[in-house]
Amino acid sequence: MHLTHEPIDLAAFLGAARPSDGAVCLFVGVVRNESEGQETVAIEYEAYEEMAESELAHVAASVSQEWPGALVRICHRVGKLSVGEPSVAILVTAPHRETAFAACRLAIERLKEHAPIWKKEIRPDGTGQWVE
Amino acid sequence: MHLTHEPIDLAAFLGAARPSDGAVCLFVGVVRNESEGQETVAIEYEAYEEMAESELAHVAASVSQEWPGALVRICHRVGKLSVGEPSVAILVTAPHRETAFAACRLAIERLKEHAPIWKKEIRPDGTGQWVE
Amino acid sequence: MRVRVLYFASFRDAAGRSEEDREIPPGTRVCDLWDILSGEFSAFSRFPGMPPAAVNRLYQSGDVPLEDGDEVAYLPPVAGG
Amino acid sequence: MRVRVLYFASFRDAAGRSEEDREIPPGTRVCDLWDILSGEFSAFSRFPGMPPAAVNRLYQSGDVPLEDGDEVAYLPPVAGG
Repeated sequence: MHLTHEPIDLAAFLGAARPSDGAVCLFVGVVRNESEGQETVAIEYEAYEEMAESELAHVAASVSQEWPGALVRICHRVGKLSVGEPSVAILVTAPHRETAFAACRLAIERLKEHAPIWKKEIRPDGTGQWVE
Repeated sequence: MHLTHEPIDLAAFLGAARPSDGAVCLFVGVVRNESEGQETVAIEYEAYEEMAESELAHVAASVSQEWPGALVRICHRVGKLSVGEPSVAILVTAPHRETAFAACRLAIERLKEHAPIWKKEIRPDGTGQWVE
Repeated sequence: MRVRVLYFASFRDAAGRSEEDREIPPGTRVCDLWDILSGEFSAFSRFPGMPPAAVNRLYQSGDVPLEDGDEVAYLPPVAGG
Repeated sequence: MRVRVLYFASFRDAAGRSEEDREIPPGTRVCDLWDILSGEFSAFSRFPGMPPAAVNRLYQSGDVPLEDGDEVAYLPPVAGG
């Protein structure tokens, strides 16, 4: 559960499931090459880091509480990312797939709503635009 | 899109997304240590292999058709698997997360309904039981 | 005419074989062959009606007539994933 | 009393700074400080009402009174993920 300034290593993030887990759901957000019709070459992610860390932990804990059995891990990148790089990864392991999918989906929605993280889309001409 | 007798390498399975993709959803089914209260030490997966290959391809194609923009890859293991080993992996990349989640969920449901694959749960005493 | 019959999972256990060739009269349909087999292998009769069937690796309904050389499989309840 | 104010993303651009210390009268509430800042930085007034605010890294409502030494941040619309 953390922010990282380094590229997210998805293979390392996919840890071992517990013996009672039958389902793993991983969501990865990736930098796209366009946004609402405008070309994007990179995205700069900025966070209120100390608060974001605790908000991500809170998202994971609240989702686990609503979906008993779900183990939730979240990793969010900050800094300047190129197209194709993962910006966020959410891993849920659970006994059954219904829980894994629902908890993973809920976690990304909560994160987008609450985590104090911002992004500036960089256009081909080098200008940037905060997404608000 | 295939059956494999070798362990599924999730890191290798997580290929690169297309530049227009903003979302990746990976579902992994894992062998659990129990099933309906009975301890399980391993699962033997058996397939009607030639037909299963074409059914998996059909599942992926039908899901992509219902969720335009979704790129779907499926890998299913056959043979004897220990607790904690992945039995199936479904990877969906898509422009947006709604599509990625929905297509991934639909793919695993379709697979479970149609793919000619069977499993025998192995108990601690070595006896096996087909799941039907 | 002759068809190849495949048995999987619990059906293989019940039939004691994984495949065999069968001589059947022309016009035999998928459901007719099931009736023959379930008369022979008593464990098959625990299934009410015919299970899903595949002819040449495609799902087919019971009223499809079989042809010489077909590969036929009756599928116990699947459990992939 | 004195509080530390943090500015992020478009608010940082608008304020021309990422943080500063502010002297405020005792009893100043979260919403009062926002009124002071939005009077000063005209770009802030494009927001109807007060944006979400955090005091000491926790979301707080506008009527919470600030205390000496608090870390305060007003958050432009978040866009993580």
